[in-house]
Amino acid sequence: MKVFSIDTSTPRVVACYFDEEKKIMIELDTKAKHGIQVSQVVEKMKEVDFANLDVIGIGIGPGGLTGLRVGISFCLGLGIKKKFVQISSLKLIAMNALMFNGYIGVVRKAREGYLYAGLYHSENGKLQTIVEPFIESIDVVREKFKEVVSNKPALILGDGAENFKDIGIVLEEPKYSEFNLPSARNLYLLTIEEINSNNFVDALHIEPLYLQKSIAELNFEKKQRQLQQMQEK
Amino acid sequence: MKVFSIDTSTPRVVACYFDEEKKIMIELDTKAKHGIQVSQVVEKMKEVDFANLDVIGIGIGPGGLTGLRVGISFCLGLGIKKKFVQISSLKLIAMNALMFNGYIGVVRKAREGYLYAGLYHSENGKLQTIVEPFIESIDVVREKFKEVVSNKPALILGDGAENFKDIGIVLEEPKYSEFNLPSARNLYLLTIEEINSNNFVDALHIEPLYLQKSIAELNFEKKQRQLQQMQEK
Amino acid sequence: MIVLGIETSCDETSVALVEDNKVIANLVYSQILTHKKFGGVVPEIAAREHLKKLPALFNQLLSETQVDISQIDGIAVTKGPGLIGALLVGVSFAKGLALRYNKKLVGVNHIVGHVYANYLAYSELKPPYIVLMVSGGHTLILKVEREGNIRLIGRSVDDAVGEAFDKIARLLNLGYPGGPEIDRVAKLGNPKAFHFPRPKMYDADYDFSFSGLKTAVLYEIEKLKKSGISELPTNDLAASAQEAMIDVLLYKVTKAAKDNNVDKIVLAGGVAANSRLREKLNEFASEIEFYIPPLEFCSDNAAMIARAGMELLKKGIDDGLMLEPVPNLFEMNEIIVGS
Amino acid sequence: MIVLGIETSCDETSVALVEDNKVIANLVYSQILTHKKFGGVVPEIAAREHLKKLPALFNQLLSETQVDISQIDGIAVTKGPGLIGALLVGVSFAKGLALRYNKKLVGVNHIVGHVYANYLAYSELKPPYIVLMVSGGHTLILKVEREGNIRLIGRSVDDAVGEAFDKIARLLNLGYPGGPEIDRVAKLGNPKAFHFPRPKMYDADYDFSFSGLKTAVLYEIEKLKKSGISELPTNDLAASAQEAMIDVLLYKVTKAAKDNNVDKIVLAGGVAANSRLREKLNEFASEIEFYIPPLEFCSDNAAMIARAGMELLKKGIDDGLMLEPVPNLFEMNEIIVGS
Amino acid sequence: METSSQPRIELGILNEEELKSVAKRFASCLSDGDILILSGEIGSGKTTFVRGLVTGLGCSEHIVTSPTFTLMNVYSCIKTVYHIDAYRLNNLEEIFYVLEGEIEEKDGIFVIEWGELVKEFFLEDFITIIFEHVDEGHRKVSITADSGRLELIRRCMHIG
Amino acid sequence: METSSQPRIELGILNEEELKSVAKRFASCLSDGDILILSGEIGSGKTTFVRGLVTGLGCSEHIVTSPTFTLMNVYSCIKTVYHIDAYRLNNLEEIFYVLEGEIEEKDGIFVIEWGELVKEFFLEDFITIIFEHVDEGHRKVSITADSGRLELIRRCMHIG
Ligand SMILES: Nc1ncnc2c1ncn2[C@@H]1O[C@H](COP(=O)(O)OP(=O)(O)OP(=O)(O)O)[C@@H](O)[C@H]1O
Ligand SMILES: Nc1ncnc2c1ncn2[C@@H]1O[C@H](COP(=O)(O)OP(=O)(O)OP(=O)(O)O)[C@@H](O)[C@H]1O
Ligand SMILES: Nc1ncnc2c1ncn2[C@@H]1O[C@H](COP(=O)(O)OP(=O)(O)O)[C@@H](O)[C@H]1O
Ligand SMILES: Nc1ncnc2c1ncn2[C@@H]1O[C@H](COP(=O)(O)OP(=O)(O)O)[C@@H](O)[C@H]1O
Ligand SMILES: [Mg+2]
Ligand SMILES: [Mg+2]
Ligand SMILES: [Zn+2]
Ligand SMILES: [Zn+2]
Repeated sequence: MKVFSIDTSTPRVVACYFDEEKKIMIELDTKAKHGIQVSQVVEKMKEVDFANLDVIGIGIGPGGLTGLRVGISFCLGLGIKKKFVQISSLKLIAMNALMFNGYIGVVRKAREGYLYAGLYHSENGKLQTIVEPFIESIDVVREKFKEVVSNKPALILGDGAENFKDIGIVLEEPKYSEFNLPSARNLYLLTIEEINSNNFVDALHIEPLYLQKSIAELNFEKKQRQLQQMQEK
Repeated sequence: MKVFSIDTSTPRVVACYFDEEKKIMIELDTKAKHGIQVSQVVEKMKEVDFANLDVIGIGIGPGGLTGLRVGISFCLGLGIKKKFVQISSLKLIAMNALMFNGYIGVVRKAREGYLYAGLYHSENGKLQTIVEPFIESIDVVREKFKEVVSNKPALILGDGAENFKDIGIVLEEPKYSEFNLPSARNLYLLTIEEINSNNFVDALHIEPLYLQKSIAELNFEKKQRQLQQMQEK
Repeated sequence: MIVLGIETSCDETSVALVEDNKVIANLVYSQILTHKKFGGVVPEIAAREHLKKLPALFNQLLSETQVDISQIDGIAVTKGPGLIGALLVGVSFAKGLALRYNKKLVGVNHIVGHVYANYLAYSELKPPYIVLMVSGGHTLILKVEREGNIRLIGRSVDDAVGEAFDKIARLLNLGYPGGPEIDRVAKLGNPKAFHFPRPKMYDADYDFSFSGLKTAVLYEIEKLKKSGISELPTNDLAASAQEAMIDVLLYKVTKAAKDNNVDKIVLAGGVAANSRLREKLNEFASEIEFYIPPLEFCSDNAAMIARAGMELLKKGIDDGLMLEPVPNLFEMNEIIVGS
Repeated sequence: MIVLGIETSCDETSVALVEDNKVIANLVYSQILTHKKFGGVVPEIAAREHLKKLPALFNQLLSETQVDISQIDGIAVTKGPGLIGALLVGVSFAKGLALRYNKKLVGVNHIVGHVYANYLAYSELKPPYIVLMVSGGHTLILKVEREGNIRLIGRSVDDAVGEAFDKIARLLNLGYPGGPEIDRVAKLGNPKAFHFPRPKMYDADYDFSFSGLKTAVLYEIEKLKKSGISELPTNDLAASAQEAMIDVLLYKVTKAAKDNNVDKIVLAGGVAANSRLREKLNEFASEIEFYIPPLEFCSDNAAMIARAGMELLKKGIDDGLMLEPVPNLFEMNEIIVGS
Repeated sequence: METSSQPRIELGILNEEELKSVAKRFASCLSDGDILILSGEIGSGKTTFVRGLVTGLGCSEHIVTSPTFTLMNVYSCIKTVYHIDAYRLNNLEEIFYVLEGEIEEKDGIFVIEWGELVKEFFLEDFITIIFEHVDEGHRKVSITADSGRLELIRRCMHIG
Repeated sequence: METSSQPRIELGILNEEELKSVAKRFASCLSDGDILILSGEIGSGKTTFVRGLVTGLGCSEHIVTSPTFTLMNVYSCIKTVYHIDAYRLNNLEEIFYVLEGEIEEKDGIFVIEWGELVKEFFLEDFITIIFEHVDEGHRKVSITADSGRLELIRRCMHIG
């Protein structure tokens, strides 16, 4: 089985390829645009037979919208009529702490004041999703986390972690900002997992985990509701 | 600062490059010979200015002797008159469990019946070496580990882990064999660490961590000793 | 030569297969209804819609045409100008396809696409001719000197004419999009009621400026309000402002034709639908032949991108995977050699 | 043309700088003492020693010669035949250097290196000539037809002659390496005491076979033991076995020279030191000129590798980073065009 | 205008040329990462101000066109200028989508017409330029920012 | 000989041609990962056996030469044959160094002359071929292995 998988939800593009013969894992953080980094990753995989992939894995977010769309539309073109598996980009980051026994909170900056957040629990290498990815203000995220974690062991990852020192361990050394980013190996592991669980989707059902309707849409709905209320009175 | 780092102690060649602008991390497991995999890694780093590296990091083992020598002699050629940092290839594997709070034992198969082993302790992302890498028979390794670990939390990594279920957690799912192999990201982290600690060495003082004189040498010494004893009588 | 075209620069998702001058299929999904409720194209929503529709549209193209991708000679995709998020969806999808099917990939300038659209409508059309492109984003005069040589000879130095229509409509409290609204009410008004400036009209170059017009309208409105009238003469204001714009457009484009000894002018873009503009073309009908391609090829579509890309492919160009969209593809004085 | 040479195929670590036929510097570190105590070359120890010595030797080369690497035209490294672990050290080091200094890299066949060593000793030597290479690993007849064209015309189909010396020495309970030991005791024995087979001697080709000889010696020993003698006639056995080998070698190599109308034979390899062999050369001295290069260029060294690599570099060859060592570089009937 | 109570620099009532030349001088007071919000009605001179600004950064004023259609023009002058028109944007979320990638880098100057619509988006301190119609040929222009920054601008522009 | 008490297949006393043809037949009973240890004195026919073996795998017997110098010859026949001579190796550690990489892969047949010197190295079950001198023209050849494997070989070679 020939499998290619990529996540473009952060400035670091991570990708892996594997078949019975070989594994190639690449992480790129060149400050180039996502489109260029994706192409660079592909260039670095010249041993791969892209014409005959069997499965394509995609990090569907949440995360940077442009990056996500670049990665996903690239994969959609690459995988016309192939099978896809979808990878949660937050779970991907949680995997960085797979060996931690306890709760793993992942918090990534969204628009000002808001965080993408997800809560996981790991025990002896088994990672479970406790709270599916959501977007909320820092305070609401804190309350949600607190409720579940209570005072049990917890570790917080992601570029928004500094706000959660009261809830769990936060890695403060600058070099450990690495753990706030996805890794190619963990992408490989999650891709394997999705394949083993037969969680295949087809191209037409893939959608980035935006987690929020565009606010324009929300505003429109709000206005409609106000109008209705006024008419009802 | 332009830094290139590579570990060839296992069938998987992992390498990273970083400077102020970019980070590139590559892991290759193509079943090709180490020499080819090293060259493939370099080919995948065409954005790197190899003529002007400032520091070169090398995984010095313990591990596969041929692979190690390929990586090290390549780096020696690449780094004539440059600064080097040496990375322990077992610590590199221990880093896979950085987020585990407790002891981390790393055991890799050496010649039949023997293991390369090292014992580490991690707490909140701080990894400490408890027992430096050594080579011993499985039973001796077990005793050494038991002594230190007692009944405190422990995790065992490496392709020899299955023998140590009585001492710590062993990841048994096949996919988690990934954690028995080095990763490019952790190579990056250890390289940074060595640089920050100013642990530079020059080319003439780099040596693989063979951990064992070639057995031929040991046999010779044994014979010499026997001869001496006979003469003394 | 068979080319696959992909267009996602603004609010139409489109894929097409074109063989030489023949359109095998041209599928367009317009997002206009999605955006209408917001009062304008919302870039983020445009990008989301493209991503949602593109794979299905592409599948539909394959099944409707029964063309096997192995038969195509290359892939052409709009690289700009346009909304960056929207462009990225098309370009990234095209890259994936190119990698999978090992096909050549060329990035096409959207404007050059509009020019090549003409060949799909009028296969008999031959250079030299002048193109007046008047839309929400662009106000351009292009000179097509000979096959494959397109030169930008004039443009708006500030607001596009469509943008001016929209902004003036806003000042007059008319709806969005402003062009059709102004067109509608102007019919009821007197185009000579107010005299608005015709900026740059008599300048030697072929450039336009529509930024000043909106100010002039604004001040006229303020003056009227101060004068204490009960109701704004909206129809007259709209008619007069529209007249100013159309005067400049027609004067300049016909001047460009005459100066260049060209007797054919192609109109393109949404503003070309303006009824007053079409009416006034008749004044020049004796000297100049006007082409107004049918809306199908005049509004954004992938067939025109495929057709334009074909020229690049014929030249052996292959942008490969390093192709990136360029949202503001124009720079002043740039010569676009589209092929 | 200046070429850097690197040789690590067996138990000598060597680096050299060669300019045309001139050796600028040729540094050799022999591991012989390290291995002697083990009774043979231990591959793992050889590899360790290469890795330990190579960087220092290289630094010494640079400081002794004051040649700046930017001046060199390329890097030549032994790619085989040899011990894989040992070869890998040199090749990998060379790759690193090539990448760092952006230099061309060529892999050199060790045997071809030995041939080119002749030019460093005898710059007047001109093809055509025949080479007899007789060492622990190789028993070969090479025909150098013209500059840069080397053809393998004969070889041992089984054991190398040096190997036969060693194995027979073992049967006779002589020390290691066996060649010098047999040479020594053979002087005290009668080469006609036993008649051992001369396999393939009169075959049409130029190949050798030394595998049968060891068996013949073995059976002779068993026969003698069974016959109940008190002490083995070691000297006679050694002298007779040696005579058999030398007869075949000389008969075949002179035949090769005559058949090819060549009157020059170059001897190379450790067995060329054999005193009986040198003695018997005189029988042919009237018709054939023998060259036995000085030990410095006859034993393994990097200068010969640089010199041979120079020919490849002149042809514009660059193996680049995909160069890999090939421990058994020979295949039967292979034509080695060394340059 | 919400900023009216803030401290401000009054640049006075300016004709078009004066406005452009003030913008040109002002350009030298900016550094990478600065965010300028241009606030004022249709035709009040925002784009005109940008024209002046880029000349202060070594570009020709002609490179500036309305970014209403493409939402963001990028001018590679001595410093990179991101010229954004928030007119068609509905709210701060939209500007987030437009700016997301770029503003993270902080390696340019961000100039946002109709930026008052989306001010809440920025955690960063920003500088607001306010344009008011006076008559057809004149605009009243003033600058607000936090008082420290305002003082720096005052000195840099040699005002009072 | 340590293996004498083990079950064995006696292939009989063979001349050179018979020995090669038995080896050729035997080749078809092998699969990837198999390890053959050739045990016998100098000149007892180990290399000759390998010559026969490779012909059974579609190669010419001429590709086989003594691997004493390079320690390992690799023949790319229908299956890859790793031909190792442990004669110059001192012990099992040395063979570990020679085989390390290759044996991990298990994608070939390993034939080791003088392999009895290094038997302890292998965890894997291996097949031992024992060569004994009879006279100049004949060798006694037998096979030992664990009894299951031996039975399979017996059947494969159609022996009693
Ligand atoms: N009848 C009309 N008279 C004047 N302007 C009109 C008329 N109908 C539409 N427009 C204007 O045309 C513009 C839309 O044209 P079009 O659909 O070609 O633009 P676009 O898709 O934004 O541009 P582009 O082709 O450059 O991507 C709007 O500004 C609209 O107000
Ligand atoms: N006087 C001698 N007579 C016969 N054989 C000799 C003599 N001296 C050395 N030898 C043999 O020569 C061989 C060593 O030669 P040499 O050093 O050229 O071999 P090598 O380095 O193993 O081979 P290569 O050059 O092929 O790498 C040994 O087999 C040794 O027994
Ligand atoms: N003093 C002035 N400053 C700026 N613009 C002026 C001035 N006087 C007249 N104008 C005109 O007003 C218009 C301002 O338009 P523009 O800068 O595009 O405004 P905005 O970007 O704020 O909508 C231009 O046509 C310009 O020539
Ligand atoms: N029946 C036989 N089987 C194998 N070899 C034989 C036989 N009879 C004679 N010989 C000879 O004995 C020698 C065996 O050598 P070889 O196969 O190299 O032995 P080894 O590899 O065991 O040292 C060869 O010269 C071969 O021709
Ligand atoms: Mg403006
Ligand atoms: Mg043999
Ligand atoms: Zn268009
Ligand atoms: Zn040699």
